[in-house]
Amino acid sequence: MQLYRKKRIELVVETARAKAIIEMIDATGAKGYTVLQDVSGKGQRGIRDEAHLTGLFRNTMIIVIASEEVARQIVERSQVLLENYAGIVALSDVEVVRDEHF
Amino acid sequence: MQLYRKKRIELVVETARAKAIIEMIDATGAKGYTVLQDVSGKGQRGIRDEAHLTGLFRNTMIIVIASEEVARQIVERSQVLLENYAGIVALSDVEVVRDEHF
Amino acid sequence: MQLYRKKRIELVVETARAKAIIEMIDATGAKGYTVLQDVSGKGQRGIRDEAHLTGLFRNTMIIVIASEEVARQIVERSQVLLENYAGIVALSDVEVVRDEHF
Amino acid sequence: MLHIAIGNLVSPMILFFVLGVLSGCIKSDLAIPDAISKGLSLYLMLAIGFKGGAELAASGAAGTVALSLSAALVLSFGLPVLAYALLRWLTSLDSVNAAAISAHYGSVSIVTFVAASGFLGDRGVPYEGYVVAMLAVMETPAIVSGLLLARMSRPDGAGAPRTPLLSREATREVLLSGSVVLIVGSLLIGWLTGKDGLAIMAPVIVDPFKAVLAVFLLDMGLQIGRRLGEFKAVGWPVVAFGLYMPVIGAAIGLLFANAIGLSAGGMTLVAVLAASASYIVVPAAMRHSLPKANPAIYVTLSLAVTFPFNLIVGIPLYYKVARMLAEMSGG
Amino acid sequence: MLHIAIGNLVSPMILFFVLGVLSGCIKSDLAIPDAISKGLSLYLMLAIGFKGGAELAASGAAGTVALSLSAALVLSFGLPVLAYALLRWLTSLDSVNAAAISAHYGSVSIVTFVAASGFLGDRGVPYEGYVVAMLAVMETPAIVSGLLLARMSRPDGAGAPRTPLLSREATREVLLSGSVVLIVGSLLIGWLTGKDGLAIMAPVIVDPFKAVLAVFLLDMGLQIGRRLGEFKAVGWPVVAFGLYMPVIGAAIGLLFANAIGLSAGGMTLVAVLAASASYIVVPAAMRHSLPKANPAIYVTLSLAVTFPFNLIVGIPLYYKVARMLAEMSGG
Amino acid sequence: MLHIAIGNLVSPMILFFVLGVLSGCIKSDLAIPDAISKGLSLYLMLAIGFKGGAELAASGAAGTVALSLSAALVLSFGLPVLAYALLRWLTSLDSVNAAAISAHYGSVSIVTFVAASGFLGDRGVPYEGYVVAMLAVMETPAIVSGLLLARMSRPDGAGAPRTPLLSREATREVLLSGSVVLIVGSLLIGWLTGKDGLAIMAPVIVDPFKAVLAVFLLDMGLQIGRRLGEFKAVGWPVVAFGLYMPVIGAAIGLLFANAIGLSAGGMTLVAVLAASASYIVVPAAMRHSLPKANPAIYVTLSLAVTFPFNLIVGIPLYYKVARMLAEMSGG
Ligand SMILES: Nc1ncnc2c1ncn2[C@@H]1O[C@H](COP(=O)(O)O)[C@@H](O)[C@H]1O
Ligand SMILES: Nc1ncnc2c1ncn2[C@@H]1O[C@H](COP(=O)(O)O)[C@@H](O)[C@H]1O
Ligand SMILES: Nc1ncnc2c1ncn2[C@@H]1O[C@H](COP(=O)(O)O)[C@@H](O)[C@H]1O
Ligand code: NA
Ligand code: NA
Ligand code: NA
Repeated sequence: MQLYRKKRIELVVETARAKAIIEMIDATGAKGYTVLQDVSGKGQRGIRDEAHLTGLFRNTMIIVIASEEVARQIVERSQVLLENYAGIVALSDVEVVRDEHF
Repeated sequence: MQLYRKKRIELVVETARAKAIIEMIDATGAKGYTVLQDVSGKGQRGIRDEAHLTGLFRNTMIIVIASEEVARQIVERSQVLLENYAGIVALSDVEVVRDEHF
Repeated sequence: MQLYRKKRIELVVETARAKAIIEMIDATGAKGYTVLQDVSGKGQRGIRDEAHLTGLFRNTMIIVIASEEVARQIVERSQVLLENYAGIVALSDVEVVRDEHF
Repeated sequence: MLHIAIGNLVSPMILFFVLGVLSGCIKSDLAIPDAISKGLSLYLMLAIGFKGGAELAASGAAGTVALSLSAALVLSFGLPVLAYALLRWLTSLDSVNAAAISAHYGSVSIVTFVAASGFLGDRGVPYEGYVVAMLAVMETPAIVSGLLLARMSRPDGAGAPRTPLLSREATREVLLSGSVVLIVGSLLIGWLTGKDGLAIMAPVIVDPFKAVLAVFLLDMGLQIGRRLGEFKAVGWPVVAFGLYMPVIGAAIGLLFANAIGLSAGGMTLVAVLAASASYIVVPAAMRHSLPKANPAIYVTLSLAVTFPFNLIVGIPLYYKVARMLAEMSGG
Repeated sequence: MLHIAIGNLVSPMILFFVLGVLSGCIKSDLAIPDAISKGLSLYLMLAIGFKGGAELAASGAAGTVALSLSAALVLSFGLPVLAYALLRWLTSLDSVNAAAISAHYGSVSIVTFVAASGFLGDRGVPYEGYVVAMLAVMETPAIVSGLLLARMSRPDGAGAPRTPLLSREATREVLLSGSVVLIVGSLLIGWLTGKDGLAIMAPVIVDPFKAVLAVFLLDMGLQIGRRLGEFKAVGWPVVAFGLYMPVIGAAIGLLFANAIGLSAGGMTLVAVLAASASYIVVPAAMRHSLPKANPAIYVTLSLAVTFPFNLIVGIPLYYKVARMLAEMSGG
Repeated sequence: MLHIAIGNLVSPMILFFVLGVLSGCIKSDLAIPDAISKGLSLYLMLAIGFKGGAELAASGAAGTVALSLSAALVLSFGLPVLAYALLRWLTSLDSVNAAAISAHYGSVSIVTFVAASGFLGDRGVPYEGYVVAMLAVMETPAIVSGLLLARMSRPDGAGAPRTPLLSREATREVLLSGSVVLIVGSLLIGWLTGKDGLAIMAPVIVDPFKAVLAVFLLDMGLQIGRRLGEFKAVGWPVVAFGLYMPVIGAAIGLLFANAIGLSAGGMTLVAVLAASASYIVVPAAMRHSLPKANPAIYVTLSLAVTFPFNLIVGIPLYYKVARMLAEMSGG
């Protein structure tokens, strides 16, 4: 079974910014992404959880598996989009079977 | 503290197929798994989210930490089970403390 | 774009123990963490899912990205906290952009 | 006729449905939480089942019950065959997709039924309580028909090793699916506890019933509105099928119901059962057993074409015809 | 007696519970969303608290209130000691598991209480509003008893450094647990706003009360049905305890309530409080403070054995005896 | 006055709110599931919209409707300017934060409005149905004012390339936000279906309305109680603004409403619209369009300061003054 090396990008961003991030991911040519709504956490901007009345203090997690090239672009462009917003980005190595999916 | 090298398999599959995948994971002898219900995303089969009335367009994320041997089996068998179904599989390296859990 | 190498710690613990684990993570000096409520799964302590009436059989997933040093502490201290409780811990490598966040 | 259709149109139920479709279309972020939506759907099943059972207890089990349930069985098994023939003849769908769709039309849409019962209730038209049992009976047999049609048309069907039509597990899942269990269970409980039981349950399942239905229809509208873009993937000949098939189904349903001797209300509901297409139980079964069929087609057709058609045009139309039939029989 | 038991059995409440258990057993996918289930549970607490408070306001606080609350305290502290002794004597459980279980039986099951109040309501039997306050009082003291029993029986208990029985944080969590706060708060609000308040709240907390309870019992049945397989892990001697302990508890509760001079309705409810076992507050506390005890045992026992027993057999039985006692006192 | 305030205080609505705040403060784990909470919020919008529409249909559209809606527009556009001036003058907030906050006060809090309508309902005070339309009109114009204020005050505003105030997408989101669509849609449906529609919806949207509101206020209290710690981040001069700004807004609202010739009930509600601050639509818009403003400040101010103030002190106060004004005009 042939495995292909890809990058996995994990973003945790404030929900208000998730849409812009996802549009950016699409624009880089990534072939897919996975979204986990309603994640809570803590970071530089303090504790963030589901204060649902406003929804402003929620996080969304987005996972993208992509080629190194695309991954690098996503990481870079996310920095601009996350200025003034809560969010982190982490990159790691993964292997996948069907190259054409990523 | 002794750490053991294992494989982490991350699957995002259409919810209709999650049960079959989990049974397969059990059958490979994996000692455990973690399931995240109601994940949304985009891939080859378009945008998938919680159109709850039918539930057909939802994804489930499954994470397994296992030995290289078992991991390889899970990846292989998942390919068969995911024919005709939405789903991706990615493999990565992790280290764990208690060898007997995995 | 400068990337920094960090450790990613992924814990799946029984929800009754999540609070103690998070306090421990804060105490190690980790700069943040992400929490996914209501994760189900299977492990040494059998199948665990959202039998909501009691809530005792639920899992919570916690993700921390931190320096190797802090990560090692989190893994070690988690072992003590998880004695008698359901839970697993896995460590992996990630790269991040903004060093100061982690 | 037009009068009834307009009377139907300005009910809060229909208008909230329209509001939902419009909001979905214009991509408003109006959305009803998943858990609430699921809860409302369970509520409707429980309420319709319980009320059917209580009515059955009040009326005394008639001799026509067995006949009606047999008719339900025949309709559910038979309608897919007709649907399949029409699809293969009038559209370019392959056999697997045609079979998958056909199964939906032998089964039923619970919400359409509920809306029709609300429509009758508004007009004070009584109906036989055991029609609810027909609803429960019709949910699943169509699945077997659909799978048989898919197998028979498979080119390699002859020589291949015989695998079971429905795996044992798939059968379990279909027979024990939540909606079947809840409707049948509530029907039994309503029948067992009768008038006293209804008195206890009424503040929840009778008085607010139509308003809850209106809210649920808002939600269905929202979901349909958001999926309207998928029409293109379906193709016009198939969309047309989603409009004429319910009328054909209703006509057959009316004939059956009239032959059995149901009231105008009962005939209307049987017509609705025959006309409507499943959008929960059957899609799930098809995804398991006919994975090559495209779910975007059968879900869109059932939910975004046939459901609104029945809700807005079908129900008053079938009622109109049922009344005519009843007058003819009665006269 | 049999008459009452059957009357109790054919109520929608019990039948929906049975439907739930059966559906759970046969692994139907019928499931009520978590959020709805949690919402219904909050509803029952709010409703029972508010109605208790409003009744208290209507009746005027009697002199027996203080006595009743003291009795509640004694029961909650004392019953675990009895339970522990029985468990150690008649089962082979170790001291930690026995202590953990015993704490459950000193505390109460809110839904059992709610079902009993519905049972009385059906029969037009009045009860003292402050029994609801007894419910609130009994929720947590048993936890302290259970932990004391666990500590006293620990072999190394003598020489070890004295750690606090309940960590400060665990104490907070127990005292401020949602159900305690909601019941006490609603009781106070019901008491403060009295008749006017009740008029405002009635369309939500009075009229639909029993129907909502029926739906909640369906949900509890589903959850219990799914866990029936865990009986094996529990063992028959322990299952037996889950059946005789409530009867013993009820007997003691009836004696207390009779001594205080409560009505037949009030006595029935106190019996139910003493007979029932906690399945939310105490399990959570035990998981924190006695992590070595096996949650599968105490949750299964409380939820899948004692709860159904009280619901189906216990409530009519305790009521029967309470009436006899009331007649004896009254005569 | 004091009498009314106390009468207001001992209503279940206010007391459940207080219970929520206290539970939140003491960190009880009492929590209403997110989905339920969202569902209740949609319920309140649907109910208030529908009832407003039905009342409008009953009363016949008056000539003052257009005038009222224009007044709503003026208030929503204008109040932020006043708020901004006060903030810049009396607090040390920078222009971006001041602009963001000001937008909240031109918009409205739906729950405050709903609570005020409940307050009037309790006292049998009628109000003009189209005030609900004013609510819908006032939700979003304030956003434009707030963004204009932020831009005008930007030091680099002059030379910088002109970007649109609101991106096309942000405009869409604001105009099609769920609450606007649901209120306007329900208003229209209520108006179209009138008395018949109301009869269908009443068991859900009329009878239980105030009790549901009480539960929702419990939930809001819980959320506010948990955030009280964030007061420190806000600073006292800004907290003070959250207290005097509603009074100023209400005064202006009363003047407008009196000039238009509304009844005492209508005037009270317009005062509440002017006095209240948005905590859903505007915060979301500000987070998108003024990302440099600190959400902890504007959310805390709107939700934890102005909302409780209006709920407990404001509503009875504005009503008192509205009655005086009505008597003066009437006399
Ligand atoms: N070191 C970390 N490890 C894991 N998750 C983090 C970390 N830092 C931040 N996060 C997540 O990212 C969100 C935004 O982070 P921040 O921008 O630092 O406030 C937080 O609410 C957390 O959910
Ligand atoms: N490149 C990707 N990165 C992350 N998740 C993906 C990716 N491709 C697909 N997925 C997830 O896997 C699901 C099924 O993918 P597919 O079979 O390609 O439609 C999608 O709905 C996504 O949730
Ligand atoms: N090998 C594994 N791979 C992924 N998740 C696991 C694994 N083992 C355990 N888990 C998760 O960790 C939880 C607690 O594990 P345990 O303590 O082994 O019962 C389980 O309920 C699973 O959610
Ligand atoms: Na049909
Ligand atoms: Na007890
Ligand atoms: Na305002």
